[in-house]
Amino acid sequence: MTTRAATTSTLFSWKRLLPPLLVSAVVVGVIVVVIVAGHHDIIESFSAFGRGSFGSAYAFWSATLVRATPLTLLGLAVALAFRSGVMNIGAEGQFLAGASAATAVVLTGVGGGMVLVIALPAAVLAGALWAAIAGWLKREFGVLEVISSLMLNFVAQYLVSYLVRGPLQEPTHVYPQTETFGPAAQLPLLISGQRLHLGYAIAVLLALILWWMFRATAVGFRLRAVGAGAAAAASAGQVMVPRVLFTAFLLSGAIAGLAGGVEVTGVTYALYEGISPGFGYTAIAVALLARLNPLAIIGTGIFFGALEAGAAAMQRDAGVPFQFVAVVEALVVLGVIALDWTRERGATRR
Amino acid sequence: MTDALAPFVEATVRTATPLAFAALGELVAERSGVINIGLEGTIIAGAFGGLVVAGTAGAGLGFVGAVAAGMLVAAIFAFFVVTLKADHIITGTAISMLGVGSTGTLYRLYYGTTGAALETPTLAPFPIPILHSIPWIGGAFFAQPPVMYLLYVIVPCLAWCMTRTSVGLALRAVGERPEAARAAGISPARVRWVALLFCGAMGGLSGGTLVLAQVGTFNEGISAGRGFIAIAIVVLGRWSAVGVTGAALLFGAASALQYLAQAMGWGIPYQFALALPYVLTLAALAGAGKRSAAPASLGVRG
Amino acid sequence: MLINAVVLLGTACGGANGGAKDVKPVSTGSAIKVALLTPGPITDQSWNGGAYTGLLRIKDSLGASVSHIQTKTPAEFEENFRQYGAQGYTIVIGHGFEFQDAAKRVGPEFPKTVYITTGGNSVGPNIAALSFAFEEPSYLAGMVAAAVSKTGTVGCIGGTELPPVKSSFAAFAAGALAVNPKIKVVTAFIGNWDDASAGKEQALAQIGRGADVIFQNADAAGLGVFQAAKEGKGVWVVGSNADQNNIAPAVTLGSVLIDVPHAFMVMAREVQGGKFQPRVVRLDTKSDVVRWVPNPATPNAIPAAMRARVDSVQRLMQSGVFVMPPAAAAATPSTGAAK
Amino acid sequence: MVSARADVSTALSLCDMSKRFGTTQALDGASLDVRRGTLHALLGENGAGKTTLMRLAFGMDTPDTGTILVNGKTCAWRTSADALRAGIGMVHQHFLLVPAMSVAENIGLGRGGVFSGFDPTCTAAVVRDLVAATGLAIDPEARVGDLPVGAQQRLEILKALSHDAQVLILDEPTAVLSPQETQDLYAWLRRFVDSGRTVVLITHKVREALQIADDVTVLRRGRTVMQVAAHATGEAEVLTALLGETTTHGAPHARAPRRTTGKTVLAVNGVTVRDDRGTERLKCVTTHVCGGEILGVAGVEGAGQLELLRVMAGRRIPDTGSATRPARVGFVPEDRHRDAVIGEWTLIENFALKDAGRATGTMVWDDYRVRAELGVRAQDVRATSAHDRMDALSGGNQQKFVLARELEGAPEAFVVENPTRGLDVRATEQVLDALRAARDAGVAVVIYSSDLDELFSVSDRIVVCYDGTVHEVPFDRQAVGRAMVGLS
Repeated sequence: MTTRAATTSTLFSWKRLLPPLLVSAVVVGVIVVVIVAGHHDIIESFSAFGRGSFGSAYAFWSATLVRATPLTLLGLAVALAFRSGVMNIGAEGQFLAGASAATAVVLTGVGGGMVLVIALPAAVLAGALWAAIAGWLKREFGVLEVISSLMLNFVAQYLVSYLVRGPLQEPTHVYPQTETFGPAAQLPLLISGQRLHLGYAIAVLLALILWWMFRATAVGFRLRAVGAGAAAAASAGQVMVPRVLFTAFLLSGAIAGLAGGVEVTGVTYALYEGISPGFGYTAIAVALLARLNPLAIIGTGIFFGALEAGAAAMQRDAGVPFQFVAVVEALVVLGVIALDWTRERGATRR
Repeated sequence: MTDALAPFVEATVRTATPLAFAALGELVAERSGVINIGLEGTIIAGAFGGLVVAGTAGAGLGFVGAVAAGMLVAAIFAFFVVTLKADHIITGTAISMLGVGSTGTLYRLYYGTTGAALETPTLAPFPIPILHSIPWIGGAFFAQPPVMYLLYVIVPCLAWCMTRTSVGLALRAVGERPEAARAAGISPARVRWVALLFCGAMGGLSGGTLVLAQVGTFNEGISAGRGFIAIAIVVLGRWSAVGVTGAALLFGAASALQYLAQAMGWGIPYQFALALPYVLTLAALAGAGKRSAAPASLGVRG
Repeated sequence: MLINAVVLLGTACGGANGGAKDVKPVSTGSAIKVALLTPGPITDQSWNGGAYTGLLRIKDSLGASVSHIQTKTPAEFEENFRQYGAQGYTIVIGHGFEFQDAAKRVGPEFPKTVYITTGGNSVGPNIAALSFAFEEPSYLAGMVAAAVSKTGTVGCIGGTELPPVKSSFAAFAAGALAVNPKIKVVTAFIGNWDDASAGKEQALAQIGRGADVIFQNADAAGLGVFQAAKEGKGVWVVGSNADQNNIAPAVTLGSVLIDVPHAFMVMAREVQGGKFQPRVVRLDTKSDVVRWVPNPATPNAIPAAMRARVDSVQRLMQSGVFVMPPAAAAATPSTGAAK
Repeated sequence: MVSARADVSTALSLCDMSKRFGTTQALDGASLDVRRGTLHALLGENGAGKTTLMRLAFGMDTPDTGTILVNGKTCAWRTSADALRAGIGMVHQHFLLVPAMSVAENIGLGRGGVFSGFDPTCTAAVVRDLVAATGLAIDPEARVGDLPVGAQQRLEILKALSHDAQVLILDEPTAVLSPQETQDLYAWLRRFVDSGRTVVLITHKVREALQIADDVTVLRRGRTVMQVAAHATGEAEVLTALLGETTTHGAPHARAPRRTTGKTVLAVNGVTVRDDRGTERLKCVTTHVCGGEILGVAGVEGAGQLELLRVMAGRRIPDTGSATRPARVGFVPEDRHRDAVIGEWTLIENFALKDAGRATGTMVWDDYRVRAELGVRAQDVRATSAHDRMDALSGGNQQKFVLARELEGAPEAFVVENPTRGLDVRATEQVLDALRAARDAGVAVVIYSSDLDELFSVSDRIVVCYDGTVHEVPFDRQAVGRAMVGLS
């Protein structure tokens, strides 16, 4: 028995290494082909990618992690929803709602030096309320949340566009943006000389909290039960499933709203139209690649942050166009899906 | 009022046409149980494929190019979602990115970074005798580029196929309960492949219509979110071919109303007007009531 | 300040024919590095495309090493401004007023790099803003439009409601009203800069409303406006940003042009020559950076009398004595004094 | 290797079939020979490989090794369509129907060429002909999701017959049927066989199998351990083959005198329950259960018994009327996979599931682990550890686990729906013993079972549900049978 186990495990490592290598080779191969076809320097492109993502302390702390912050928070929002059986793909809209609310609070000037203590909870509340629309539509009318939350993303986008030209516009009423926040409304930086702000610490802390919540608390267990088997939870556990689903919507929206609040108070210091390049959609990939595990989302958040930071460096230093970067991101995601598949197949074959 | 009505109806139909193509494709995909969020990538690939082929072979063959390009992108999606049993939403997001990115990259490779203004051949409107002179709606429905008339063939065919043919039956069974279909000797994977390729063809047609029958040129963001709107339309149309066409027209009407509102200077902030279609969908969804018509296995992996 | 800018520009322009060799020794010795950030794709043949052409001209004429990045969000603006600063770029151009917050924030951290935003009014020791007097040629376009319009209704179609677009539309309306006090001007925004089909539909809606001259400023989405005019009868388009007269030559009256490459060259030479002065650089008809370019393919579309009248107003602008009507001036961001 | 007996008179022959799923060797060289024109019973415990063997015969899985012969000819199926074409039909235990489609559409599924027209009215006519020819009554236009289970099963049989099946395989067909429906089905199967066609019947029920089958094959652990004519063997012999040991199964339990505590524990008063469409499923029902008794509830499918049990268990709030329940009620639902356990969770988590609705604060997992382990031991659940995933357990062990969970903490009342459905002989006995033990401990037990024998073997008192009403009946088979079909 032991000998057999030993031989299989040695065979195994080969078998286990081969598919990832193949998939990586294919992804890298396609990328190389496209770079060459576009007459860009391959070595320069790849080294720019490395420099821009992990190549220096600045690249890591100020580029990769700053980008990872909203992706991590939104990834957690998506993961919480998905694990609870709620297909909330409206994190984008909830993010915008949170960003708008935080901005509105900051601009009223309440709270003085403690304005963040009001602004961030306002963002949380706004995100939860925006999600509650989809949650309410599901509970009352059985509307598929995939669709309603997607629709609400577009509504939120136009709402922000209106706000920055209307009620929240900067005082001269010229530019479609708000006034820049004062220092009291700016999240403290974590490392001097770097742009990394408190928001990332909040994200990591929240990941730990969610991990603990799902693992150890009754609320987390209830959410998990409804996500894994709503009928069993209702029958065996006498769980009020509609109420739990609604709660999941609220919590997910709250986290996404927080992400919006963190982005305006930690990075942009003002509300703009187009403040999100689709963070909410990328976050779906962040969450799913982490298999909805909050701790793993810290990792996938960094991965996607690095991908975007590295890709920006490829644009800057190697002249590889923006559109190509989208191709690279798509290929990497597809590559990871393929890897996942080889791993799953390996698992069932055993 | 009547002189404003005809242009309004025409704008409605024109806006609805590419949406209807894409949504009918999505309808078939969703009926087979696959939610294709990558539709946006399919549309833009179709638009680009149409541009490339039409440039050398004319607008008519351009549509063939559009359909082929749409199907190519759909095939990648199908490979991951059906063959590798990957998650629909994550794959769809990646495919959207891939479509938008690769068309932008290829556009630059083909036509240069600052290439001259591109003008592609377009299909001229082909008024159908007699019918096109019906007051108010004749121009909108019967004096369009011929590709639009394809809808008059596809919609009834699709409606008939889904209820009255063994293929349609198989399609619905796979979307509702794949294991039942398998027991009846139908391969769910094969049905989904075919459904997704059809979806790709229709998405390609949608992009081709934009470029070759409406705008006459290509730009990198020309699909402008139509893939996502099409998904909403399928839901609004309650997963039936006729319903989806109606919903596409409703969306077209909402957009046309928005154009009209701005042209008439009605003084509504234009963001509200632009958000109107989405709010309308949400309202209509709420009004549709509890009993959902969604295929039971929609979005389920494998 | 403004006069100062014009004088400086004059010198810079005067030196343009001297070639790069004359200027180079004055600079730090090595070739300059210039970076450009655009908010949209450089294939739009309009705002972004013009900027990229400008960047390439700096590369070719001054032997500069150049870099371009397309950015989407304010967070990215700031991040890339920083990265370019850290890499020792001589000039970093953010192509749009929306880059000014990023410039204000990053500028002080990299004093050796000059940050220029095209649009806006932010100035710092190493920050300048290019302010295009886009209203001037827009005003001329409005005059022409009013003269050409048979219906008495003209339209404006923009991408989203941005300050330069709004001020340009206001000037266009003022020009039209100056010629025909009863003219109606309808304005619409598409909501994005990409959806050419929606651009076409907006145009068709305006045409249905009676507009027969449409001034478009919607980048890629504006291509749809040209298509609508081609299909319509007796409908004219006025292009913007780049010379768009060849997009649809038969239906284009002319273009309201920003010679972005020229403007970029002016600034690059100034920095290379060590003569940079922080300020809002007003680039107007007088400096020949913005101008009304009638379409050579349709010379007879504009009545001869109007052509003459436009020429005379343009001359007033060139000599710097033209005064914009107050309604149009109020909507102009760059006339607000530099901070 | 071809079986010597595989000749032309053998309708279906499976030789030396092996199939492995992951680490499980589901079949290990099993064989089966079915003579034409006979009813062949395939017996075996849960997990013996009966269903797997038949899925191979029907082309739903491909065997690792082995040969399939139909009418003496070797066949290899790519899909079940090939098997259907060769005249083999199968009725699955878990129906493979599309609930959202009509009866006619379900029958039309997978038929005809790729683009051949499918005309629902035409198929409806075909279905009516089939109904007339077979005597299996069903409305062709009804939506399948709205049909009662018995009708769905008739549809499954019709589906197979519509392909002109010569060999009909039925997997546990009577598990969901009422006694009357079961008798009707057996009678029908007999007529079907007498018309020269062939039936393979997968079942747990040894006695029934010996009564109606011509031949019997017994599988144990993926191998054929017995293949014999039904008249040539007896119950004890089959059971020995089945279990691999001698057993006392089947001996009637000595009925102890009723010894209720006399205290009413569970009661419903004037309870009415309506379904989603407003139809009354229970009509002003009043009944009660005392501590220390087992109340058996009988009824044909859809007579209101499930609604009654759910109201008693507190899983359903009545539209009118009231229910008196103790604080603790254990509940074992009929559909275990859907309503009782979560397959990908561990036993510990599944144990904690019972508290999911009321737990607050943090979950004390050590506590749940201890309780799960105790429960596992109490009900003899075969698991390597409480950290096992639920779906690694066999159906019988899953059910015993659910019993353990619901009986934990001394509930005053215990409500169970079809608790032995799909379980093998041994597991069935263990489950019923657990119910008796609970009753003996003073618990008020309510059981609904579609198996009347089972109901009589455990109950102290029986009520019958008929069309939403509840009737007290004498403890008598005939009386109960008559009440179930509405005769008083």
